[in-house]
Amino acid sequence: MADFALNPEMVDKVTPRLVKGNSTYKSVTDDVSRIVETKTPREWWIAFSLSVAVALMMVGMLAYLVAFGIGTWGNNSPVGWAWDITNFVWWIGIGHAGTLISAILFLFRQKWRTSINRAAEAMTLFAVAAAAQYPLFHTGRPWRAIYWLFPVPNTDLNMWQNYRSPLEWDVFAVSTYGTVSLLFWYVGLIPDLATLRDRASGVRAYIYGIFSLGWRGAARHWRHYEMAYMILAGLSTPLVLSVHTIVSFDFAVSILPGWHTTIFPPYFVAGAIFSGFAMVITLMTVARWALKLEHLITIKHLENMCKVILATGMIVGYAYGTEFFIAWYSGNPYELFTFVNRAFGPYWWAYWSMISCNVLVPQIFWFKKCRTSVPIMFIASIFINIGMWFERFVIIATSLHRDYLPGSWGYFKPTMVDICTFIGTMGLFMTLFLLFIRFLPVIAISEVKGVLAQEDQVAKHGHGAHH
Amino acid sequence: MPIFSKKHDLIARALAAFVAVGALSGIAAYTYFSHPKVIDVGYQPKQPVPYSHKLHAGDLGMDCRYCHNTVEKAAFAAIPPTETCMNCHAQVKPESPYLQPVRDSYATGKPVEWLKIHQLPDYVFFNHSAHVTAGVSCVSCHGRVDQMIEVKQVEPLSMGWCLECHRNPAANIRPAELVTNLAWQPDRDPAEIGREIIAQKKIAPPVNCSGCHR
Amino acid sequence: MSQQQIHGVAAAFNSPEALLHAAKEVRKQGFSKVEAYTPFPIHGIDDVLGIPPSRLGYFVIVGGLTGTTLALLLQWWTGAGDPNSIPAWTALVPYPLVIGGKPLFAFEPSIPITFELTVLLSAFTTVFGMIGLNKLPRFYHPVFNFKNSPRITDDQFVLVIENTDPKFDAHEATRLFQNLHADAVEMIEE
Amino acid sequence: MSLVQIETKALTGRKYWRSLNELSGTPAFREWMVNEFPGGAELLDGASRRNVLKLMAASFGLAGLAACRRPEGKIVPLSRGVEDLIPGKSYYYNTVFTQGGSAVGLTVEAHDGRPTKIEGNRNHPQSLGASNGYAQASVLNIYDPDRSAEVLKGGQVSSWAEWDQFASQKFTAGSLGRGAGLRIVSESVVSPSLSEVRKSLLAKYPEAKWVEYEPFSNENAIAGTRLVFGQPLQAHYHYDKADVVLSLDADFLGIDSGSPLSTKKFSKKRRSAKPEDEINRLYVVESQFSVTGAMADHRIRSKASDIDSFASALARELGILSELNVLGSADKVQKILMALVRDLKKNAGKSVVIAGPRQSARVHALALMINQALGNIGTTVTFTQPLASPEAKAFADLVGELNAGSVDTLVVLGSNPVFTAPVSLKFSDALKRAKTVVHLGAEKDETAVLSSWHLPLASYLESWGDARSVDGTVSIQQPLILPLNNGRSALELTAQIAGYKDQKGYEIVRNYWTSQWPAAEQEARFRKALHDGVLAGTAFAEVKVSADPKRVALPAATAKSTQVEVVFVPSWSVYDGRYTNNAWLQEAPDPMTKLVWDNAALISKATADKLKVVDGQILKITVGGQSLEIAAMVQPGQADDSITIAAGFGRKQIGRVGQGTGFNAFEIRVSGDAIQFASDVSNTGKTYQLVTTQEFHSMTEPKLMDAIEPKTRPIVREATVEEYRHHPDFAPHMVHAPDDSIYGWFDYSEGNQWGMTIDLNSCIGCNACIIACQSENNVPVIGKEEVSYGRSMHWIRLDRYYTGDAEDPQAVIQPLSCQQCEAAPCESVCPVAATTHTPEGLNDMTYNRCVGTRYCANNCPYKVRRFNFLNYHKEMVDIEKMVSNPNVSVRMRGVMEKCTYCVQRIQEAKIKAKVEGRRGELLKDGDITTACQQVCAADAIVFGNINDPESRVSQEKKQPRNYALLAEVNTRPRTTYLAKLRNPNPELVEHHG
Repeated sequence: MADFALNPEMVDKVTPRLVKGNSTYKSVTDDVSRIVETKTPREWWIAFSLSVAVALMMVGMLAYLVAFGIGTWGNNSPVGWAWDITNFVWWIGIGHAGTLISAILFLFRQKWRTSINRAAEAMTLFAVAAAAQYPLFHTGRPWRAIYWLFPVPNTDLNMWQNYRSPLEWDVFAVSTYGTVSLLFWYVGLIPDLATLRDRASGVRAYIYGIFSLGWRGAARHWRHYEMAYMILAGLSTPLVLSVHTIVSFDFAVSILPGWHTTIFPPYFVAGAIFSGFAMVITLMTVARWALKLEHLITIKHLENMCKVILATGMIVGYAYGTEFFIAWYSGNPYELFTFVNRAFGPYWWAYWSMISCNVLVPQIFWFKKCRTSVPIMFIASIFINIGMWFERFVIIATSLHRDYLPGSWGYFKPTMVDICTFIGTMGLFMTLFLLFIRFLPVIAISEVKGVLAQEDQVAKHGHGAHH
Repeated sequence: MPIFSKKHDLIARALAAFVAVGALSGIAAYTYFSHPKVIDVGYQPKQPVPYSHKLHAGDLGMDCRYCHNTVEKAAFAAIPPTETCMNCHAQVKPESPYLQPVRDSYATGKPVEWLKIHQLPDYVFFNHSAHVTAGVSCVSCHGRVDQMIEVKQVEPLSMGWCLECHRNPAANIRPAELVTNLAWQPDRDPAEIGREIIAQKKIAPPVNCSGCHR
Repeated sequence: MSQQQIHGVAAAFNSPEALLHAAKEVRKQGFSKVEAYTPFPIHGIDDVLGIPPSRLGYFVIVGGLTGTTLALLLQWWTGAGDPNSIPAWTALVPYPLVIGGKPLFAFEPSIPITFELTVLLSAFTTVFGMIGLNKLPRFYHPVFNFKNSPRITDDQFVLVIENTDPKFDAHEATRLFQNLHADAVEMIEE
Repeated sequence: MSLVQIETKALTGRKYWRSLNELSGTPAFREWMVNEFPGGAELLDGASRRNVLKLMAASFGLAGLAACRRPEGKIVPLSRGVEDLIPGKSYYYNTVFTQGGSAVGLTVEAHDGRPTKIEGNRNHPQSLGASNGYAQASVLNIYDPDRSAEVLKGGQVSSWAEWDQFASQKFTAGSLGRGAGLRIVSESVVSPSLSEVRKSLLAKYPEAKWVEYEPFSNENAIAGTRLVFGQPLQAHYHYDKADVVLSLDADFLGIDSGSPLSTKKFSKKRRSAKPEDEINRLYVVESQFSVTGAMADHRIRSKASDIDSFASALARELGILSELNVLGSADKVQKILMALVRDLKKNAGKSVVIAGPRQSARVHALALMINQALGNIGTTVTFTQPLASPEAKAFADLVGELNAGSVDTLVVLGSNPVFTAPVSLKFSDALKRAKTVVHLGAEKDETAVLSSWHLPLASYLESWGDARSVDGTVSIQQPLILPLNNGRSALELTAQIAGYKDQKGYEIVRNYWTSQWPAAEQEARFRKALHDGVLAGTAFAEVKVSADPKRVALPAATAKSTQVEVVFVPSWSVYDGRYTNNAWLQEAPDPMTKLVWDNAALISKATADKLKVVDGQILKITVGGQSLEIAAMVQPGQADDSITIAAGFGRKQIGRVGQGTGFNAFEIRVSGDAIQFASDVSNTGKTYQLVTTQEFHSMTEPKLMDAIEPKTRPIVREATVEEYRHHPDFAPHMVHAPDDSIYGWFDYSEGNQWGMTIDLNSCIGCNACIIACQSENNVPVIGKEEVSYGRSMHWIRLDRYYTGDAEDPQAVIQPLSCQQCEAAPCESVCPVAATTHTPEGLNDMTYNRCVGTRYCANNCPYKVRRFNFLNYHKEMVDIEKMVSNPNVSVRMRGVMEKCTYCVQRIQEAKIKAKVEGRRGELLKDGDITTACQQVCAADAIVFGNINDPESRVSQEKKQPRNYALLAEVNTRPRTTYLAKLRNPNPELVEHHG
């Protein structure tokens, strides 16, 4: 192989370089650190103020909710869950792409992940933070739920949790997921925090210094570090699959027609990846432009994500079809009615919004032109985000509003509090994300350098030249 | 020059240890101090009348049921009307200044406002008659009231504490006629006596939720 | 500067290849207490410096199994344990309650939480194990005295022959690094 | 006898809200809040805001440890003890409840001096232990914070002393002479002691007149007996002896029955213990869909004004009338008529034909003659002397006298004629011509505001009295509490006016009765009367009559009208307006329309199409020059060109609860007739929000897709008697129930095991169980707006489904409360174990553990769990809280609640058994009755120990038509249903294939 000493241009044609331009180690460090080190731009302040305002609206709405009760939302009997759990599942789903990119693609040695994994992991965390509002605040008495849901040893009550309940599984799954994602993200950040520390002075140096734990890049440290990173990736992979599986158990374990189905775990996981990648695209297309990181987050990265969206979108579409087929094929009349009712009942608009956004829109990614056009993929990703929200709403509300006994059927309409709380969670998410891009390296500097080193080797010695 | 000196490392470690120890002891303290055993046990408010249970129930040997007469019949162990006090105190110490509120109450018809010591939450439905007829003595929950000048709470009255006995009642079961004998000391193991009575009376305390919460 | 106050001799290189080359040379000279400081993990450096593979995995297995055991114990004990078998002060008195006509404990519904706790404890062991094995946090380290050390996290690849090496000789080490065309060579204080 | 006086002033301070619209503060902001945040506007209420702060402090604030100690509580014993009174224990007293001239004996439960729960008196012949919704809810009335509590003189606050002063001058021979200017208007007088006092009053003022007035009376029925038998009589129908019953517009199981007795008797004959049993057959001819119509085996939808023709045709076919059949051409009706004739003839002497109170005297006479012809008189139809006979004419005469200016003093006792009087009489104008108008009433109502004196009326639970039920049986009305509103009874006021020898209610009643007894027995007999709740031997003797049809002079039949008729009926919820401020009744959905907090103009689909009106649009109905704008509602089964309006809504002078509910039917009730004709009905195009508790009304799924045929779900399972005999287990076999578990089932073979059966064949859907449950279990009232979101809180609901033809359907009703599933889906999904199972098979709901995830409700296939979306109890006025049952936790916001088979009653019975030394023994039937079971006149609900093979519930569960609802979901419910049976006339059964 060494005979085919290829020049860099040739390499670029065969496998497009993941780091564009004349990047050096130094320039990678500079490009990424510069975002944090330069004076805060006015645009950031505007965006941040707006996000904080929206996040504060969420805080206000939640305070109002806690003060007066779930009745301030539109939930009713029979629709006991509505926007609350819809939003929860939606946000948790969005979180999945981050873990997927950082863990699964890491295990598959997909080097293209390095430019986006940091931001995607951050997105996971912030999405989980937004999602986590709901399991707590959707309860009628959150001030009790906050500690009665966890197995705290207690002598005054002698009470424990019911470990048969999927909601209790959820408590464990979501808190584990949040914790492990945070750890994973933090471990990845340590060397880069050290980079920022070494470039900073004064208080900033102390702060970055404390959080980088005194990282000094010793070979003996890298050895444990790489092992830890790989184990975390290995743990996160089944974890991320389990989280949405368990979220889907909230429905699948119930006896409600439309919920009680074995297809839910894979269907939910695929949907989560689908929506997560859509959100990564939404954020990254904006971020790479705003932060001038086009040479690090390249079209190649975006195109790969579009391919993942196309694939998972088709899995999701297939699941929609299977659900309908099984409802008919099973001969369960309640099940069949539920599905016919989804498509043609009072919530038909939600169902067809879901189908259009989730099944039809991703089909454009069959075309390379669409996969490589930033505006097109941005708009498509927004549609997919909307479609996936509708998917959860369709599953939750349409199954609940007409179940077994027609005498108990009802209809759900959201209130302003529902709507404002949801918008508020977006504010929370954006606030955290803006803080992230302002104070932390948005790209995994040391990892990109690792890739750069390998590409340099390729450039110097040709494919497979080293070793 | 390095950002942190050797001294910093020491400070950091000391700080970490301090925070860890502080957090742990904080949790421990909170767990301890928020427990009903600590919060409620020992509650001894000042009553409007300096009534001594020790004098009446202990020294004079009055039966609990002379005043708390509904304890075998009802959920609630009645606090006696002023009338009951005056049955004796019309003759006994009729001039005592301590009894002024009692005499006032009797004369005006306005009740004496006693402070409640043994308080259960509204969602707990405790029934005295069910316990007393089973042979659970007053002393099991209220302690040696016959030795208290002013009554105080001696047991936590927490759910865990209730359940302890509901699950394993033998130690607290005695012949029903002895329930008000607070000083009862059997010549053999009380739990053994309890077990015999349990078998004979078929005592099976509920441990399911609606046993107490309705 | 006496030998005792010296941590070692540091040299900075500008590429992983140069570092690897230098490390091989240093090892060839018989130095054993050698450490490399790099902006990213360098493939092959472990072999050159004679660093054994990480033992972290074993810790994680133990941590994970602890999670599994704890989860199963928690679910079995709190739901199906005998409340009379444990004193109240432990705060661990179980409360067996009939729920949905199902058995007090069954394996099937216990799987999700068992899995989650296994992962959670594994992850904790991994991260805190890594931090512990690396003896972090350590905010001060002699290598930070090296004037090129701030660039370790940027684009410099640093090799340090430590004072504790039986063959350590500051002058010889300095000369060796200079011969290897290091960008900078410096004796660093303890 | 001990009574507890409670200071009411202190208790009425806080605000009660029915709907959030009422919470008006700064108008613009508040309006925005209400529009933008439905369900949350109480944020602005001062009291609530304080609660928020408290709550915030409690939940988020880092309160010091000292603050963790529970708040200081006080024990306030009585100063002087009350003999035999054990604090905290419930006591039961017998008394009697009167409404619209019929009296029902009751047993009232009191807690520490507060009446809290009403039950029927088992000893009373009109009750036999059951009661109805009105009686159940009447206990709430005495805690109504808006109840009149002050003497008003010319609208200004006065006092009883001032009144007494006035009365002592006014009601003297010197002032009133022979009483020529004194007129008294009262409701039907069924109280013997009041009759006695009235007698003395009329003796003192011989020229005075006493007029009894009821907006809904049985005048026509009595007029019918007068026509046929020449004397006024009260008919009694013995449905328990009748195999065939024909109702001519008589809702005798529902609104037209003053007591539970007719339901008791009817259901006795309706009950089927085994497939061979014969059950009765019910034919109903009616205009609006009544609960009686829902029970019918054959229901004929007919304009109310056309029922005369039907009755005539029937009479002709039976050879009573020689007139021509004017029934007309409707083939279906003709066919049913002929089959009915044969059926009646076949069952001569074992049938009942009953006409409804809205029908004319002629229809009543025809019905009696038919009964006579069939030989029913004396067997299934008997007579006694009538009790009271309010006559519309007497009231009209009174208005004439008022207008003539000849009335000096008008005393109105306990009714509200300004609101209920026929509008053509212009009673409110006439009233003003009397010099002095004295009104004794429970509310500051429409009559009160026009009176010179308004005096607060003491409720029947607060005052002594007595009452005769329609069969003559006398009960003593025994108070449970001193008047909370400081009111007096009609009896006492009459005694005051009459200058009667006794002035206190107790003395009047006691002396009236004891004076008739030998001195030695007086005390004992009076005590016994109080204890039993009935005075033995006071029932009227049967009057044996027989009519000669030839000598009956029937009035001419009224010609059929093509005009749209308007039928006025008393409301299921508010009766004639007396319960308009009663939140329990307002929130109980109408059994057929499921409408809450409102009435509507009920019209058929065809009529709606003709008028181009849809549900919720406002119709303008003009009758005799008077018009009313009222929301329309399409009611399946309603006769075409017939509008039914429930009266009693739309009151203007009313408390907070009733404010703005519904439309006032009395505005167009021109005369006293129940059936009138509209000169014009038009759609105004305006709309109004009508709220129902049920949105979908068929067991058949809606057709959503052409390719898929909608299925009918096996929910209420029904068969004809014939089919039942061929397939006795048709009901359980309608679905395949798996009954399988991967774990094996839990063992419930030991000890008490609670279970329930609900006989769908007996249940008439009368709502009494809903209100009994509400009263027993402290179920909150949430208001129209909250119900409109679908947050109804009733623990037991009645699902009503229509089957068959969309315009002329049959209806089935299914009571649904927690089914206490052995494999409860709700339990396994609760993360905090707040809902668990007891060893006795109860599905416990531990409110204090609940964190409110609502997962249990989502996973409940029956959707019987109720969630406190807002703090429904917190906004109750303190005095209203007195109605609460102290044995049941009041649930806070954010907590799930549901039926528990009245677990407080189960526990009470178990503790009673323990105290009595019956530990470890199984409880038997009779030890425990649930509130819904106790109130049920049809005895449709049976609760008991299913481990006791002798118990009624075990017996019922052995019936082949016993089935578990949604057994296919494998929930193993403890509540099971007995399938409904219909007994159609074999001649009319259409055989398919």
